[in-house]
Amino acid sequence: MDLTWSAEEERFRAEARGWLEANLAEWRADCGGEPASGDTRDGFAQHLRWERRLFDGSWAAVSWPSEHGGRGASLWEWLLFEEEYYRAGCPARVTQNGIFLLAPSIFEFGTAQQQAGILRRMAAGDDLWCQGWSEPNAGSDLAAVTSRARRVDGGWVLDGQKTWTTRGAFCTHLFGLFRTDPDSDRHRGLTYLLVPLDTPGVTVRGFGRLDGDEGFAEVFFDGAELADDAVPGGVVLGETDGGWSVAMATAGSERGLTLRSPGRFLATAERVVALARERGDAGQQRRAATAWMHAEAYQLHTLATVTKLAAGAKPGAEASLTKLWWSELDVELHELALDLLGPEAEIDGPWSKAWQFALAGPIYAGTNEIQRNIAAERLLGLPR
Amino acid sequence: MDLTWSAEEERFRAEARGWLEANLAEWRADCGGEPASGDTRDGFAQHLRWERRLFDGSWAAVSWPSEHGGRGASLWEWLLFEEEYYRAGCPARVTQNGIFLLAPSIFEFGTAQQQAGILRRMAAGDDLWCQGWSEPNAGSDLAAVTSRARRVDGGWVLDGQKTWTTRGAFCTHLFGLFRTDPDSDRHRGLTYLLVPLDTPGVTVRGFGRLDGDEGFAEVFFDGAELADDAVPGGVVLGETDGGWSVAMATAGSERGLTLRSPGRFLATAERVVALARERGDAGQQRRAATAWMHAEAYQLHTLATVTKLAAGAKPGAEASLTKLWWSELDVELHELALDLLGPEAEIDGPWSKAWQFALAGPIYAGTNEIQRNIAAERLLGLPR
Amino acid sequence: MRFALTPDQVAFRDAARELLAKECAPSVVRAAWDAPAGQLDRGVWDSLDAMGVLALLVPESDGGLGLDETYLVPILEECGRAALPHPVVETAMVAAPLLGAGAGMVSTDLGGPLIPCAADSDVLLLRAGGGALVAVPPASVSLTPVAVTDRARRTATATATADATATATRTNTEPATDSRRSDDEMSQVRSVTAATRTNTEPATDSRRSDDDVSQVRSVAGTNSEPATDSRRSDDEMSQVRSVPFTRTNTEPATDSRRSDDDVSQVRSGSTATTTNSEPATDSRRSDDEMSQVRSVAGSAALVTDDAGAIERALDRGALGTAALLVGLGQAMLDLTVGYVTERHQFGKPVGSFQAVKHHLADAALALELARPAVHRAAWSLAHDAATAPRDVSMAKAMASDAAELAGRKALQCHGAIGYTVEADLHLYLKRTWALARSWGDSAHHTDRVATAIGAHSVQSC
Amino acid sequence: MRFALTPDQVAFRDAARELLAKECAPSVVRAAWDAPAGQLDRGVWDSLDAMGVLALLVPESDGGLGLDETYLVPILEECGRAALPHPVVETAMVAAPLLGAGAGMVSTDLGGPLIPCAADSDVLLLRAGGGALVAVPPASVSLTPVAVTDRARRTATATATADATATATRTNTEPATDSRRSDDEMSQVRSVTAATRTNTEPATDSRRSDDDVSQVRSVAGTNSEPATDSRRSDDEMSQVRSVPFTRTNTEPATDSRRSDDDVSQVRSGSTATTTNSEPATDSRRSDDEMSQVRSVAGSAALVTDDAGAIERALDRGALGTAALLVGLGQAMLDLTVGYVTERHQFGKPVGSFQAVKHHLADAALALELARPAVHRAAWSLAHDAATAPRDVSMAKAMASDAAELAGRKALQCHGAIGYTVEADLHLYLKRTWALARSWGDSAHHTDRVATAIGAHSVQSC
Repeated sequence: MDLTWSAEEERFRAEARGWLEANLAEWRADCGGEPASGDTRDGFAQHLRWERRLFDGSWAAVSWPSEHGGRGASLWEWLLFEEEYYRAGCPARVTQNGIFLLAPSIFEFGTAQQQAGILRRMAAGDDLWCQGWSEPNAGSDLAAVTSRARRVDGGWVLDGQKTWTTRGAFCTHLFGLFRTDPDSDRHRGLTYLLVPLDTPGVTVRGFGRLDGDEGFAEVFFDGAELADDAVPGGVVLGETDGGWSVAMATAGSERGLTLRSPGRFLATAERVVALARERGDAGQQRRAATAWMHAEAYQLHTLATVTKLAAGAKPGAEASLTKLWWSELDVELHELALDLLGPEAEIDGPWSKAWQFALAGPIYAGTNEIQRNIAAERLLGLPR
Repeated sequence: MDLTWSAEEERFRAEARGWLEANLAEWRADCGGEPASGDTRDGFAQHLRWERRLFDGSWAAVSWPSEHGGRGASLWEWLLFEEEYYRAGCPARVTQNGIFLLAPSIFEFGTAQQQAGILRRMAAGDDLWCQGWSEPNAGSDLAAVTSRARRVDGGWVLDGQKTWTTRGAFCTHLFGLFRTDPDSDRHRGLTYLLVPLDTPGVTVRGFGRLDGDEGFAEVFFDGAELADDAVPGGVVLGETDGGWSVAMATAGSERGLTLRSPGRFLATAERVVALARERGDAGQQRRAATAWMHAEAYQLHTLATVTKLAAGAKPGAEASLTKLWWSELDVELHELALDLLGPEAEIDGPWSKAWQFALAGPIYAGTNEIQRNIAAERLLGLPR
Repeated sequence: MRFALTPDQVAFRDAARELLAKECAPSVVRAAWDAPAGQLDRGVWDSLDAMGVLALLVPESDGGLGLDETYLVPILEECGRAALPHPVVETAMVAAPLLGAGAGMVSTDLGGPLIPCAADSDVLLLRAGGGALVAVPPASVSLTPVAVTDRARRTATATATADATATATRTNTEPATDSRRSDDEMSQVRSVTAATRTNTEPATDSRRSDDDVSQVRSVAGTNSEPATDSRRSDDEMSQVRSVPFTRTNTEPATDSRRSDDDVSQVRSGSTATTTNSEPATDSRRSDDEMSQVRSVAGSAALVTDDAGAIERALDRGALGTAALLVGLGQAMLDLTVGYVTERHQFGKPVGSFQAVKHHLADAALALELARPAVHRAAWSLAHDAATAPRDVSMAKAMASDAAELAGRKALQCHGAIGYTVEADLHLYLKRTWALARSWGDSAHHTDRVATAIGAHSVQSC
Repeated sequence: MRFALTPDQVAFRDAARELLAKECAPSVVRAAWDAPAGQLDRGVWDSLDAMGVLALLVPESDGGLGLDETYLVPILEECGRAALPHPVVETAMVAAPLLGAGAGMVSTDLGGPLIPCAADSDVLLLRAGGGALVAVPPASVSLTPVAVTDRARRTATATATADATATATRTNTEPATDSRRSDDEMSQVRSVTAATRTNTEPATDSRRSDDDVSQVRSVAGTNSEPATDSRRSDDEMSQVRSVPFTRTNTEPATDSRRSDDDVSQVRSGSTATTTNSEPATDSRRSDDEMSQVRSVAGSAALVTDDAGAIERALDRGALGTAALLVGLGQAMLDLTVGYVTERHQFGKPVGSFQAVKHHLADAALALELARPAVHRAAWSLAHDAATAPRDVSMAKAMASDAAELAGRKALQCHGAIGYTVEADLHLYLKRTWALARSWGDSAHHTDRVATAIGAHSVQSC
């Protein structure tokens, strides 16, 4: 057991901190005031400029190999980077669904051509990827997907509808599951497709999330003709009719380590503690310490997980526990912040906005009800 | 809306208060020190003397007609009596399972002969009734009862086992469900029988509850021959093979108004508030106020319920909500008390004992998981 | 003892429910979100006025219904259930007993610094400060476009002129010998209100006559103490809005618990008066007192500097808000029950999953037990019970908790569909968040109960 | 950075687990409930001693293993999992670093006024009071039959003679010039311990030699301050036991939060020293200091009056208890998983109901996140990190909460079967309740974290 960072890791941290502070200040100045939410059309454009800065500094995807735009950082360095990123107050990543959800699957299932053609453009923000899992009748029950892709010469014809597609209205590409075997049901006969949103027959309609931002989209496919080479290396990720296992790998990323690093919550916890010091009563200060401990425990748990991964272990069903913890921690932190603000909480400021975002945590990436089922069945071995 | 008590009700309250204070003091003096728990053999005997005092003063079952040993009190007066009973610090009723669980069914389903022969002796503590619902494999799932009664000339032959029978080792009679139609399953073919525990072939074994008191018993039936006239008016309550509906009426009482009157929790809340004032921090004092409000809300909710019952309404599935509320309130109150006592809480004193008893609340009378199902299905109309 | 609504109270409540179901569908609430200032559809508001709801607490002799809180509170529950986008608590529960009938639409900062009101232009503003309540008539009130989470709530502020006048009026050290202003001044206030109302008043208003309108009253200063105005300046407000992470409490409490002082500070500086808890000996003002309150001033005028009256106004606002919250919670529960019954996943209704059942049973339980607390507090206020402040605080604490719980459960059971502005849920949810923390939040009222029941040791009070 | 047990640590823990599984089955825990004083079966205790667990923190040169808390804490988790009915935290975690190897079985009132220990007769007692720690040797310790919820815990008290001697020794105003007692005195203390142990020492003890036994140490007063003994008298204790409803806090805190002063009062009067938080500059005492501590007294003697050493002893006790709690929670979860898989109701395993799954997922989640906090605190103590006190408090708060939650869920999922003394669950449950509130409860440690991370405003500290 060694809970100290090496000199090299500390150097990495210092480099990240310096770069982030300087560039964040420059970007903010560049925006001419408080940047808008990345989930609005104007804000998205501002945030893309931030993403470009990250890419230019090789910070867009630190753990990727340098040929794809990363810097080959270890998982430890990635954690440090994330910690510094949120400590500095950097904005939520508008490219996250590509970088944190799709990319791990591309690394695992993609061909060399796909990797070369997709990853670097993703890191650079040239291609902007949104997730096409959910459908009006396939939310928690992802295997109920009915959007379909019919094989034709040289490509696929897509029909159906995806929805709750985060930032879909601002993105250029979609990754998602389509039923390619018309006689299949549930999780068989699905294919993981990569779809440029400018494919003829694809229509995107943005709509308001809980906080009013146009953060969601519906994507309609009306006989959309998707050519096999619409994406470098081909539009099928993994095997035709074998999309479920690819999707499950992505869903694992979503719940696990990469989507919500501890740094994000440590930074929020520090801010809540400061707010409690400034205006809380003793009960609220105690709640702040509890929330801080929960964030710190998430950090410690992650350090233990990374130790295992670094030793070659595979992430497993523990990811369900992780998802439960960070999503409920996020609600806890922001609920306390709102209680501290009292009647001023309803001003639609950063805390209020973040509270509304936090409320999505127990819903997306598999509802917490589903996660508790998974934890009970796969970790504790309770009967289905 | 009128939230005041009439002069007559106030007179009733004053009479009850005076009688209870005087007699409680006498009984305690009579016990020569702190009475033992009513769930121990010695304590039970002491508590029977208290029960006898109540009966002699016509306070054993205030709402019953006077011919059965009550005083024909209204539901309002019953509430006032309960409030005064617990405010004075009177002990939990060792006769409660007869008076509050069996008696309502006797009033509803019993013949005049049964009523005359059973109720007064019950109120007087001459017959001591315990409940025989649960079996080793029929807990929450009461319809899984397998104890059986075979019809023979002039009576029944009983076989099987009941368990978790509260104070069974000290009682004289048992009421319970037995399968009388051997071809039936689930809730059909069951009969509600009244069984003297000295019937040959019946064996009772007391065992320790969580708090160590011999508060539970197993009751074994090995070809026990129960004569039809073993109980005045006959041993079958309601129809043969029709015991389920009788039992459900009793279960309704158990969850509802009569088992746990608000007075009990108001008194505990006052004691917790005093404890918080004496040794709590601000956070604990806030928790005390919350718990007090929850007790007070239960009182208010009960006043509304009694208003409806007094106007002729029947108690319904709302009883599930009531049971959830008081059982979780009781845990809340005692958990706070233990937190206030801190490291001294583990001394096996009144608070610690009451805490352990409170923990049974979410389990007995239908687990709170079952109650939540009932509330969701019958009150909210959610699909089964 | 009879703890149930009377047939009259039920009839009145049901009439209000029916009216709201017809005239305040979710589409009406949505429209209020987008209405420019002064162009709010006030059909349902005027209907409620016509029904007498807004002046329900005003004596019949003054043009009201002469009823009490046990009638009004169940109606407010219905207003909550409909997410009514108008300041009905501020107007009917808080202002009417102070100002009488016909004051029009009223907003107030008693419930918090935000002074929320609807997007209408003729809003009379009740402001607290320096131990007094002042009224700013509509002509001197402006709406500022502060973004709030629930956009059916807006922020009204007094114009600089009104503030200046208010201060000037209140620094006049001579007590007013005549409590009524001249007819000239009266008609000035009245005309502003009337002019605005002409635009929006629907023909269906069968009750309001010109006579009623002429009863619109504004109020004058009868108090000679100089105002030590502790209200937050606009500058301070904008600072709060832009940097909530870093705002410091400029007057730290000596005790780290939120003390009564602290909270009354939040309530815009009525420090001296809120903690003064002289028991009210009469729940209705005498005619003498009424006429004193109705005296008229220029553009901002003293309503009262009676600590007991301000305390009662705060209690009425808190209780009215508690009633709204119970209604909002019930609406969210009902919406969700409907949704999970329709919505299928994994081949069966979502509502058949035990986890969903238990979530909603919890919400039902909390609401079922909060409602009697709200009704009891209405009775206590109406009968001026000694326990009224405690009972109001219990009602607000329990209603806040129950509605917040119902909201959380409702959103979770809706899943992604609830997490959009296209579903109606958010209209109720955002109102709930705002109201749960207005007029004192759950912690504040719980501490008030703790004091009332003696849970606080002498040292910690 | 590497946050995992080393292979050595794992091997040691697994060996302890195996030993405990063999020698500390639930039947052994049950037997401890009924064992008369002095007749406790100490087979597993002696085996742990033989394995070196009890002297794990003692330097090798002093007959210990010379290892640190990162080795001991995972073993204590296993002791919790087995509900070991012996004072292993008091002995191995608290006393060993102060007294060295071979002190025998130790109990202490540092964790609360109850001085819980096993039902054995040769218990050395560490007591806190007046800013000092004193040791009462077994001959002067008596067991009193105070009923506690977990009857594997007993209450040891010093005999009146010992108390008198302690006071006498400590009121001696001359500093001791020689820190060692005479051989005579030494052998007196030793013989008492040895005589008792002869009865119970199993033949399997392959390690302890007579030499080891001769190292049993008692301690002498080197401090000249008169003791202002603030310990609760026996009279006070019996008052507490008989009338818990009415006990008043005789020294009300000026701040209503449980202050540090308050808690150190609960910890038997080490008021002056607990709040004195001089940072420890060295986590191991120097040999000089050690020999000073080991000096011998008559029947009660000063161990240390160094505030930092007492603070570290409190931290070790709290962390050791946190480790026990995580193990207890895990044991209850495991028991329950087994039970709900076997038990059928409504034609299927109880564990297939979603409500039961979610209860147990919650318990698993809390334990899964508390465990790293406990391991980290072990590392912080072992490395004398500046954050060690904060880390220990975080560990104790989270472990207390997690174990209590696991207990509640376990009991609920067991249903009536768990609500009997015939099922094993209660053995773990009652230990959990006791330990969660010993060595500072969750609220106390949370407040300590709040102070450390700056959540308290200056005014409220």
